[in-house]
Amino acid sequence: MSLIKPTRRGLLKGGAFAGAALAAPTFFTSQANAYTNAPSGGSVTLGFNVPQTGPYADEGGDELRAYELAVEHLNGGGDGGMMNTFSSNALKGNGILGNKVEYVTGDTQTKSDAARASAKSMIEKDGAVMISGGSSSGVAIAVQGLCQEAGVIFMAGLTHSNDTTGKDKKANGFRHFFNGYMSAAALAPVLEKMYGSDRRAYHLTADYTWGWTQQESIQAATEAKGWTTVNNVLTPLATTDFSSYVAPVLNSGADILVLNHYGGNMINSLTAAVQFGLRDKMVNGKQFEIVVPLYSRLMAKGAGENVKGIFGSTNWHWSLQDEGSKAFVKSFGTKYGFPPSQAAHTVYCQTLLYADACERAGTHNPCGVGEALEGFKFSGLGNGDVEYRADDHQCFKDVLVVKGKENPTSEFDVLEVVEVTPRAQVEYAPDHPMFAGGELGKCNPGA
Amino acid sequence: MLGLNKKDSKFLIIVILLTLSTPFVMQPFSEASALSQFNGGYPDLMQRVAIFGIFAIGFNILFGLTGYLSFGHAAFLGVGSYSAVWMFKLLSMNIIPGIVLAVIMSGIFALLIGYVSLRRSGIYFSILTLAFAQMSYNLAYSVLTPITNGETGLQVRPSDVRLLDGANAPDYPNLFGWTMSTSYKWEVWGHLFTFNVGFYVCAFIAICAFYLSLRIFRSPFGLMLRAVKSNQNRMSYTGLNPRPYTLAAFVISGMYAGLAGGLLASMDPLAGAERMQWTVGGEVVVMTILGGAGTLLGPVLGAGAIKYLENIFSKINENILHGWFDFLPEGMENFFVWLFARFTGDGWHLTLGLLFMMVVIFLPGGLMEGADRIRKRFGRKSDDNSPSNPAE
Amino acid sequence: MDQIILQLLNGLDKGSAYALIALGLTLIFGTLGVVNFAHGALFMIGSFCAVTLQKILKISQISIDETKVDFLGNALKVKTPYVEIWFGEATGQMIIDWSVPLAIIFSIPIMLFIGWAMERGLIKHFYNRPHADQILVTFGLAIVMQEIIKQFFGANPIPTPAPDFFKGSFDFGQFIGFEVNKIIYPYWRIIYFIFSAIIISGVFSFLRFTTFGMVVRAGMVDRETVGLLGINIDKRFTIMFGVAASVAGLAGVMYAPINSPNFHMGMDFLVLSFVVVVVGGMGSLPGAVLAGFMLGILESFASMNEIKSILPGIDQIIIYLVAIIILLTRPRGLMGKKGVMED
Amino acid sequence: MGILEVQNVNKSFGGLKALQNVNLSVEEGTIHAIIGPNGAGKSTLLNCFVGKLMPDTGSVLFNGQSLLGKKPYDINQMGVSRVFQTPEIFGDLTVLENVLIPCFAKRDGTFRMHAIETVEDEVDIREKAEKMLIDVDMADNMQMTASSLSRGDKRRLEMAMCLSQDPQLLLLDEPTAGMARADTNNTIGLLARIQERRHITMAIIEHDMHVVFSLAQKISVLAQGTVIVEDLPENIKGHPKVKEAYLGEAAE
Repeated sequence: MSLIKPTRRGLLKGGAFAGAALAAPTFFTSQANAYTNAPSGGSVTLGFNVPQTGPYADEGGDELRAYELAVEHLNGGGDGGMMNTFSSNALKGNGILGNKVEYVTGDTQTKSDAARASAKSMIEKDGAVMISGGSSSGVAIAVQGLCQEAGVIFMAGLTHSNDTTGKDKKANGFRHFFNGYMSAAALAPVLEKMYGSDRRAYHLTADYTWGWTQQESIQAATEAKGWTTVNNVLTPLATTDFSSYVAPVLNSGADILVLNHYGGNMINSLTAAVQFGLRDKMVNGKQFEIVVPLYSRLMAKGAGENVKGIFGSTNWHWSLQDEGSKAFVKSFGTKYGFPPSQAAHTVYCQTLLYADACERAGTHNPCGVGEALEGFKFSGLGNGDVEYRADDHQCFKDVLVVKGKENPTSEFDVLEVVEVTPRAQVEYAPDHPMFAGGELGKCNPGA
Repeated sequence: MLGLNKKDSKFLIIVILLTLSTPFVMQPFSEASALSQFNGGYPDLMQRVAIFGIFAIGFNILFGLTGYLSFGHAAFLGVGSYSAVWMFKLLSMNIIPGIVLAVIMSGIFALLIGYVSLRRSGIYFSILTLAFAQMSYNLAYSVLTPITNGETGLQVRPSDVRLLDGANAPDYPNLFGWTMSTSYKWEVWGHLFTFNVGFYVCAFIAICAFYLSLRIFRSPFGLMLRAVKSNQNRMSYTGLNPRPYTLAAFVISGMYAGLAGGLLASMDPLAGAERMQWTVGGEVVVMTILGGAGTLLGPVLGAGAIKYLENIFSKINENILHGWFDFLPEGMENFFVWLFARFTGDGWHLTLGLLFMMVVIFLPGGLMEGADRIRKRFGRKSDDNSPSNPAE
Repeated sequence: MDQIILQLLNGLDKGSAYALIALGLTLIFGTLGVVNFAHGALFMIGSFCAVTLQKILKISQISIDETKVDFLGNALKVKTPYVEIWFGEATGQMIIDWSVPLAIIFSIPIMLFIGWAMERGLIKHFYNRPHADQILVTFGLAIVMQEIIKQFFGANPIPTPAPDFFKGSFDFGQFIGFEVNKIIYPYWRIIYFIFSAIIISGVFSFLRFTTFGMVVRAGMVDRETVGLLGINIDKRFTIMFGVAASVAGLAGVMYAPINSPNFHMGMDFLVLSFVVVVVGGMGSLPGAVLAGFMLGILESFASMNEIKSILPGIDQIIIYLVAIIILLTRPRGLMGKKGVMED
Repeated sequence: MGILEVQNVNKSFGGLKALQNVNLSVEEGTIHAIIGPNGAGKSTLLNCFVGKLMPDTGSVLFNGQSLLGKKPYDINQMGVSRVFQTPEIFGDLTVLENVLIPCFAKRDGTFRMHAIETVEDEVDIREKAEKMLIDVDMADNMQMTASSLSRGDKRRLEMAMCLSQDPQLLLLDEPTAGMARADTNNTIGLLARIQERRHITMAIIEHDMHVVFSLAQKISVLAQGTVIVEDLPENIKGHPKVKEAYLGEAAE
């Protein structure tokens, strides 16, 4: 196992530190540098801010593993993973811009407050020049706002809300993960194909921003295919027993149930829906079906057999057979003994993309890095041909439509890929009404 | 000094000196040493310690003096934060209007909630406050999103109105142009000390808050509050109406919470609904009891301890542990890394839980009792001749 | 009409979980006078008894299947549970399938032991301490318990399905004369309700009809006098703590198929169960049960679309709103006694 | 007309009639004892004076003003203080603070925010409290925590607290209950001294005949919720009705 030494403020490690220490005490302000936390002394510090406590701790743990792997690869360790398949050849395995990559970790607790505190400590104490991670949109948007103010780059982790690159987009923030609109755009044609165009859908939606944007997207996309929406019921985030929301569905005249839930909510609502035997019923002369628009394999596992045959979308899945995915699964699986999740994949890509952008820009300056990322087209990272759109810093790539596997061969074999929806089909205009209202602003180097 | 007797004046001066020297106190280790991981002298943590110190000082006025255990003070923290951010959005990025409104709004909320909740006592009161706080949290997270921006939290945007700010006003919270995030760093002998404007604003307000609480503790009003805790029946039959006293204490502590909320938003202009969750209200209970309920300085120590643990322990990952135990043979290194990893990083909650249990079991009076015991042990020689206190 | 009956069933079902937890909490409070914030954690540990048993039953022999490959392209390791090897495939699968009901037997001694250990090791020292100290120490204990579970089982929920036999749902509407599919209700949830009714009546009859129970009840009213009669009430109270822990544990075991267990499910129930207990009146067993069912039913009704369309977000706050209204109109909850926990 | 006039007071709990047409008049400046066997309704009656219980019918007048429906603290502010059967003091506070509180209450009324002034600066109040404690021979214990006092000292402290308010009427609920003979005599001495110096009107509920006949200037005998006799002490001793009430109790 390759070890990276504990992180110090890079600032103090080099010769500048020795000089300052010997000389008389000097005052200087943070404005002395060209940008916040400019690395010096041969190392650069990245901050990985993931949930380590609370309900999303396992996803956070998987993200952390992927970050460790990415750092190892960047520093030239291991088998190089997706660095070998990445279309850009700027990365050489000698760190970033010759600086050895070090990292610090923190706990977001899946609370925007705690996440910001943790990110701040990385920026202020540890001198992190980039923050990445997160497992919910609320946290991602909060930390993105902070990074904009502090003048560091934010490479979002798992965040699916339209708002992250919609009305809350920021010049210093970049999202590789897909979003609610893309989920809907990819899912709707498959659903139409499978279940027909004359369907009546009942939505159960988590009562917070992510749930609303997701529901809005799905409703629009399915109605465009001829479906009608019978009802949309908002469920409190704290709900653990969804029986009272699921029970009325059967008599509402709907023949499809859409669960706009994530994580624990998704597991519990899906379990309740299956328990009520909804999928065994015939309504309007059709088989009753359930749809879970955003799947996470780690979470789907918690629902056990209930996911079988249920459609949803995902950003990436380990069973993909392109070279990039295969290389990533191999190096992750060899190191940890199990395949990576989509959260692990997206943060690994984000770390590589950041490093690559630094190399191409020749600086860690957020403005330079941002410029290098904007409009950057690449492939070989497991999602086909991808582009970081300059207008909103959203990555556009193929989206996977998946369904719960009927006959899993192992405990990781929960989902099967039904269709890889091509990028063109999920793209939208930057001023699409679901994403309107925000402005990117100007990049902030902090100094 | 300032209407305090000699002993209290000395106490206040010590507290002021301690607060002002926080950048040194919390940064004891050299940057190059392996222990620098335990340095906490960076702006955000120092600000948080001061702010949660204010929160706990205020909570102590209610809980420490009257014995009424409120689980709902998080609601006032949240109200304070939302009010402050709305002021930043509507009026000015100067923190003064934000903080003033935060204190006023939380005072109004505390008056309403307190008026209803204080009709009951004991655990019935606790559950009433808890219910109010959870209702506020649930609504702020969902239905009230137009006001609170729900899950994401209320943020300032470049497009905000900000009536009072001119074209050249800073875009970040400031005090008459002095931005809260401005820091001055001082490197000396391998140490790095950070002097942050925001921290000193918090520290100044915290000292004022502490001074006010000191005055309340020493005042007839404080005496009446202690009487409420001791024997409400006797109080009634002594011609005193306990209800307005407790309500006043509730409102004062609610305003302290609002002040803390306003300051949180001033240091970092975002107000999240999580601030209203009962766990945050529980956190301040823990801080107060951990430090020593009813003591003046205890709650501040408790706040410091919890925030330090939260921010420092959660950042110690296995990688860092491997660095520490590098000198050991492979097998032992892995064992120690495994062992320590249970309590740090994603295991920091376990450390927190064990800490509560230890303190409550062995130090019922909180950290202040621990400090007292240590002082007694080391101070025995000099105190041997002095007559012992009959009350003990 | 059918919707109302449906929500009534939901309410009874939710209520039975609330009532069971509140019952255990009240037993502890009524006998020992201790506010146990770790009670939710006991419920959680009950659920994890089911998970553990399932894991034990699934301990497998690993054989290599050369014809298939795993995700890394190596030969697939096939796991065959030992129970399937020992008892034959069909019987073995059936045993695994029935792991949740089996866990009931498995969990009782474990929960009794945990309850006994908790009382003797920790709670005993807190009888004369302020309630705030009791709350804090048991809250600390709850965090420690859930973190330990997290270290062993991870943070994600673990599916623990009910036996196949109970899958599907019962057409209750047809049974009472409605159209087909109007009111259907899952078998397992019906069983949960019946199970909790049995436990609740079991606890009540234990307290009412056995000598042991009568002594305990007398001790709840006046501990000193019972002590003066030469009866070792402390020992009985310790046993009652174990019983209360078992009630919470059983509630947890049976709840595992309804919601996949995770390490923080205890905290989710903690606040709620305290609200239930306080609404019922501290120290009143019938009050706890009554309040549990009442809040369960009200919560279900509040989530009806018809009601949500008039009062949006009412389902977010209904429990707390009801608690506030009840506490303001009935100072000591529904059936509380005077002077209990008022200082 | 007496300082305390009780007219036709009735109080029942469920079916039980605790008080029936009670009439009582306490003369200003006297010590008035209310005696009676257990369960005669003495404590119920006392609770009707201080606002803890509301009589079903009848009136309780203090200086001509009705006490009914008033809160205990308002009644106290009118000049009625009460000493409890088991001393009710502020156990967590020091002895001096225990006496300071009634002094503040006397000066400032039921509620007043003195959040910024310090107790130390309230020289007048402190002097008054200290003087009061010297009066009851507790000057040495001023800085002790009240809960650590002996039972007799607690009782004396409670009396000091009540007296520091200069009440017009002092209600005492079995002031010597559970006391040893020596302590009882001390208490009798204390009460007699107070009466002599301050001429405070007192109403005493008492079991101990020794106390009653040492102190009382007038005695009301309560039995089964009614006042059967109200007379001077010397007339009570041999009164047939009193004998009957007490013997009747013994015979049951």
